[in-house]
Amino acid sequence: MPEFWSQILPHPWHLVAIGLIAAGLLFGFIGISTFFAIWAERKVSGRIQDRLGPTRVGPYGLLQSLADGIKLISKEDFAPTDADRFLFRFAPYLAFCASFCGFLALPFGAGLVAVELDVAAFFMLAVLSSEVFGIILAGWASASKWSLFGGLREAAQVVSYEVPRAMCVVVPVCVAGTLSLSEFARQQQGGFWNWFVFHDPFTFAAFFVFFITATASCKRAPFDLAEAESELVAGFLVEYSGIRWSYFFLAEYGSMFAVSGLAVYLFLGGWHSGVLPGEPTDWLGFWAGSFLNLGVFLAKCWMLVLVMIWLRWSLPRLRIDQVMTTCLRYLLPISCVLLIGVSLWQLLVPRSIGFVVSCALAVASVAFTFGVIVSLFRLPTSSPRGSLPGVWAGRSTPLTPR
Amino acid sequence: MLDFLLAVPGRLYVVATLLPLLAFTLLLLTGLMRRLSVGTPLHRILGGEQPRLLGALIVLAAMASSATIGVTNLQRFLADPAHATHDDAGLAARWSERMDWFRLGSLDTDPPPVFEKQRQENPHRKVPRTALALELGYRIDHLSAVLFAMVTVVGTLIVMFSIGYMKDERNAAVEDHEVEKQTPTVHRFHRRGRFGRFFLFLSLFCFSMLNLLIADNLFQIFVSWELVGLCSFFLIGFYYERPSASYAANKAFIMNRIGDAGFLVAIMIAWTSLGTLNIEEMKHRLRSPAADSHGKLDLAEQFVRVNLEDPIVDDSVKRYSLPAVDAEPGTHLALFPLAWEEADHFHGLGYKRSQDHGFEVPDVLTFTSYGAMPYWLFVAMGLGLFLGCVGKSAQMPLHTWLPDAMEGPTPVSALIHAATMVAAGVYLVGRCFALFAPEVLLVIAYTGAVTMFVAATIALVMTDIKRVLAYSTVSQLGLMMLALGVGGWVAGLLHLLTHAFFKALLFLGAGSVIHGCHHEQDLRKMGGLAKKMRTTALTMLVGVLAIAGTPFFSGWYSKDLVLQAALGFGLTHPQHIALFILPLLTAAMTAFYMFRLWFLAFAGAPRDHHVHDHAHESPLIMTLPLVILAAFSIGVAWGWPLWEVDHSLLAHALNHSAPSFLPTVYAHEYETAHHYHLAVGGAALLAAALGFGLAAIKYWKPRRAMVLGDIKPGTPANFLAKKWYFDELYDAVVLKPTVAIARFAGAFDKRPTEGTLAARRYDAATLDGWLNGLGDATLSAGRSLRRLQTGRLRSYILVLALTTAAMLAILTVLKT
Amino acid sequence: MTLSHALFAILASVTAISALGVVLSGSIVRAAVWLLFTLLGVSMLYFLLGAEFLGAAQLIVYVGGTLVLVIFGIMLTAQGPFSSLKTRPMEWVVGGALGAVLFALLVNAVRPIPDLQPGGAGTLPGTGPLGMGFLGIANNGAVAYLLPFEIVSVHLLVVLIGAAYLARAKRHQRTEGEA
Amino acid sequence: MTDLGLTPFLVLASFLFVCGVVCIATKRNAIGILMGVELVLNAANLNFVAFARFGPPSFRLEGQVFALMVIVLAAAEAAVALAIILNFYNNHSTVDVDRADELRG
Repeated sequence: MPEFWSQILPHPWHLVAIGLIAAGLLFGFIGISTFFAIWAERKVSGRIQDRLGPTRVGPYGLLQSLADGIKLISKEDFAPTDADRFLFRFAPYLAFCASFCGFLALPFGAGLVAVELDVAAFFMLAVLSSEVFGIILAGWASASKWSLFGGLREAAQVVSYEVPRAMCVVVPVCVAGTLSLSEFARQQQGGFWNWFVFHDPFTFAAFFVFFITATASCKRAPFDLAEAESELVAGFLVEYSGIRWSYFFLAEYGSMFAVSGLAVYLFLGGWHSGVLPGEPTDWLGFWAGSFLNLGVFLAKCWMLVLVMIWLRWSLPRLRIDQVMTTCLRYLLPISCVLLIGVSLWQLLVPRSIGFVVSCALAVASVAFTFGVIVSLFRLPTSSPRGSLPGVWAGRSTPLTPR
Repeated sequence: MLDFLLAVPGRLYVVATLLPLLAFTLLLLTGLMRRLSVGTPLHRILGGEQPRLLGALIVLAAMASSATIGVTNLQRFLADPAHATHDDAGLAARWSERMDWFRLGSLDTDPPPVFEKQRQENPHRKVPRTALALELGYRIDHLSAVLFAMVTVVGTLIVMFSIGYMKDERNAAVEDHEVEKQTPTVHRFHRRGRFGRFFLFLSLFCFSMLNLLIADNLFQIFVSWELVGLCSFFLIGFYYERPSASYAANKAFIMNRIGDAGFLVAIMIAWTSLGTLNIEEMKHRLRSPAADSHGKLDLAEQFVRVNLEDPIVDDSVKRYSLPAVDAEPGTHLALFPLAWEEADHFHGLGYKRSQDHGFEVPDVLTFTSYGAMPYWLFVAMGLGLFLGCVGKSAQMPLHTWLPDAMEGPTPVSALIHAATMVAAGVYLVGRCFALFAPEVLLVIAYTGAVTMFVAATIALVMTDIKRVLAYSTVSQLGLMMLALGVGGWVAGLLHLLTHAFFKALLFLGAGSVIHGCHHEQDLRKMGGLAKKMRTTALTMLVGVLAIAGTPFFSGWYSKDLVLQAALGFGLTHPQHIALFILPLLTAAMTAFYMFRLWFLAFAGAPRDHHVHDHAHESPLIMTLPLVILAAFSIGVAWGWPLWEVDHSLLAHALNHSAPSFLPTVYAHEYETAHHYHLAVGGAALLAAALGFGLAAIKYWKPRRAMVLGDIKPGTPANFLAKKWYFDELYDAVVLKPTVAIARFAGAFDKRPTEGTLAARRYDAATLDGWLNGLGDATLSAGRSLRRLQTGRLRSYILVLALTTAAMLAILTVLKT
Repeated sequence: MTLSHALFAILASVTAISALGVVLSGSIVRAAVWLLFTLLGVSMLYFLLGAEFLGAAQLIVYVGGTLVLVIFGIMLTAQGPFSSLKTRPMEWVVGGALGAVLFALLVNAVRPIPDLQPGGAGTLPGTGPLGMGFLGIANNGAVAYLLPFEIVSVHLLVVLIGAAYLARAKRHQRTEGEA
Repeated sequence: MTDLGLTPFLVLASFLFVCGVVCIATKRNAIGILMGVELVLNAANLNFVAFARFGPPSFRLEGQVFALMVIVLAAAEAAVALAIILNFYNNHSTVDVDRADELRG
């Protein structure tokens, strides 16, 4: 790629061109991902709540997001009278920019990265943590007490969750000895037992802690205290409407994908499928291999995003004090222990034992996942006609025919 | 991790050093948690108000592992093939490492390219540093390896013994009758048992001592040195409710501080003059190399004294030259480069003195440049180092703390005051032996001799079982110092080792007696205990025989070597013959007071029936260490043939790490010593037999009255019983004047109404008046200046910024 | 005009203008937003200088930590949404003059320093050498920072405890007062 | 044509420093002063890193280490300063530093 552009453009300009193309691609990726993620969110929530979800616009309601977008753009763009106009308008862009910048260092395959940074993991953490500014400023600038509460909560929550999240990132970094995400992927190639999540019990636990903190820092339910429509109406979003409102959603879905991508690199083998040996670009050529890598990486990202959606519609929202307690009294000490544990493991445990443990962990996890999937597809034992399943089984209700 | 440790065998020593620290940290943390969690289940789990045994077991386990590592690694070290081939680089690579703890950049910023080349050829070669760097490092040689094994083994046994001895401390409430005796206002004193605290400090102590042994630089030694002193303070003051104990702890601490001040001065001199604190590098810098590329040097491995050439030609380069052969020695000491610019071809000093043109010292020192320091400063450095050792090893005149330190629990006395802490001083003299000027060595020898003699005389009349042992320790330490001072390096350190074993045995035996007699320490109330405490009596007899110098016991070997060295020195320098007479006298006295102790305690008829009736043998956990130590006391110095003192295996091992210049510098002394060694052995044996005979006559079946009889004032015995009036002397010379000055100064501060009449008059007329005037002046000045202080932060910052701007402006103007 | 010149010009003007914004803006929240851009600009300059780790550290500590704390503090202490403490005109004059003089002097002090050109590789030593330096395992001739590192760690611990204590002391008293 | 050199960075750092000082000297809000301090520290840090890049080889690590220490200490300082400001606010219901002119709270 760089060679191609350097042939047709003089020295500084080919770099500018590459930068512009990368930015465009990333913007497109975020847009399209959000487009489908919103559809998926509505579909999944519908199915979980025993509804159908969107069906009307396009096949399976796939174009629903487009219809929403058109509606949002055509809405009136207004701000409250007391609001700090400039900050009120500015906040959504800030939030979106932060989430967009996170993708700069995220590779999509071998060599498919906008900026190859040696400190990519650290950089992503840093940039994603500044998304909170948009939220706080939005909350403050709206001149509404609900918004301000939302912003304050967000500030407290994000600053607190940043600590265990960063420590959980350090856990696989201890194993890999690098902060470069491409290097992470390179170290996890081959079978899925090479993935860092299965490296030892501590990284295994760290993956889950990281996922919880990542969910919290994307302010997804059950940690969406900044919006909390039942208490704060809609928190920092109260006064927003139209296209600015949708920017916040772009930012939220963008950062969901970004943290999922980070988790995939840190724990789940990056762009490696876990079944095929070696580096696909080596034996398939650059283009075919990269397509395979991109596909595998996106599939893993989508898996994690779907889990986040699943969690959102399954778990009740926590109270703000519970959120803070979870972080400071449980996740923080746990992540400290994990960090110490993984350091000791690296120092003390011989390679052979480590290999056996990681194989055992990998096989057990795969077996467990498989078992869960099988149980999902097993037909439920049908209850007798007219009676209700679950907790209502055997009880008389107004619905049961006498 | 295991690979990392095994890659360099010396690293195991670091592990063994850190294990006691780990135990310390564990105990400290659990103690902290217990304190923080009062009233919760955690508190109950951690033992509640009753101390748990587990902590002691953890410490024991840590120490036992350390001892295992210490002993096995000693074997590995002795079997290292590099000793035979004299492969120093290989030895250094396997048994030493260092890292920067803090570094202020080097004197020259980059190592010269020569070193890079040399390192490419030999990767193990360390780039020498003259940088101002505080380092952490370890270096194992025969001395530290052997001492490490000794300290860990003795430490383990003492920890084991303490588990039995300190049993009372495991109760939730302990009654301390001593407190009631010493402070009349307190009745029925109760406190919580301090079982854990004891082992906490014990393990920290072991860590510091081991760290001191493996350290390769003076700074690290100094840190451990202070830690050792601190632990000793805590342990001596273990029963800190007793005024006597807290007084003794303070005394030990302050006496040691006096010595440490000297040590610190020595470190500062070394830092500024030599640019390094690493002992090996200091040696390299101070002593001439053995040979240069032209052949062996006249001044091989000696201090080279030079004169500053006059007139000074160039400001940035100073020239020094060797004085003529028969002229006065020079005023400066030459400091040699840490490495030669060209390793294959360089000039040392003094190869051909007629053609030698001396050397140049540049303004900025590098690894490869010569240096020079005033000779008196070098002597001061040696004296400072030795002053530190004087404090720690309880030499005259700082010896008074050691007998008072017997206020601590007996195992502590055994650990600190026999095996380890006091050994540190002797060890340091041995380790830094190459850094001492001949004048300093003479001071060391005389200090040791006088200490030895004085302490032995005091021990003759002491009646407290532990104090006899304490003075005996002081005396034996003096003997070691004497040996080192007269060049008997191996002899002194061998005696340090053997003494550690039998003195630990004697102290633990005394502890067993005290434990069996329910904390009765007075020899006059004992007697006839041999029947009741068979094991203790027998093992103590072994210790007594060893210290008295009975043939084939370990003490015999070391003592004979010391006396040989002393005689060799005395005959070579007849003006110093006292250095041989004094130890011979002391040998007789040692035998006398040790047998006196044993006879009084174990032989004869019981003198106090109350004590005798309740006496009992100690449990196995206390007698087992005694038996093991007794075995060591007999055989630790054996070699083959058994009757040849010179063939002790341990002495041979130590001889490996003896400074290499000893045989050349002390050639004549050694020859004389070897020539007369049979005579020395005979004399020593005779002296010991004399001491034993006198003790047997007087104390085997002593008359009751004689033992109990009070010592009359005015007799020599009273003089001895008052410990040569050292405490009184210090009291009169230091303490009283200080207190008087303090009172005098205090009188200034008294208000007219509270002071005495004289103070009032003095005060009102002079000082108070001045002070009030001063106060008024300050007040009025403050009143007028107060307006500047607006209390506004921003105006302050404004002024600050203005000042900065003004200073910058001045700088700019000045520059142009 | 090379690319680095252009990038520096953009970043420097962003940084400088937003620094001016911090000084001049009347509303404290606006000042915080300006400060955000200053910090971002400085962090980008670090990236431009090749100090990637520092740039990221600046982002996570300053932007993600310190500045959020500052805004948090503003929100806790603001009496109304637009409360601002106005600076008097006289102070503006004095401050401005002082700033101008100081800037002139500093630039004058900078002038004699030669305009050094970058030496060596494009990026500065990264995470590895930094960490090794902190652990005291320095290369030959380099400097070890184990002791400063330890001091900073202890300092942080003390600050953590101190800040927690300071922040909770009052609340404690008030509950006592209420009780 | 010469590449980007040291001087522009030093000038920019001086400018940041001056802005910080003026900010400290003019703001009445305690938090504003804190921001001024951050500006000053950033100016110093920029100098450190610039010298690490352009200075002699031994600075390459040192400059970064110092900058890192400053960042860490700045975070600590901000935490303590905020705690103090909150305390002050609890007592006086204001963050005007001109009101903080007594030694006893």
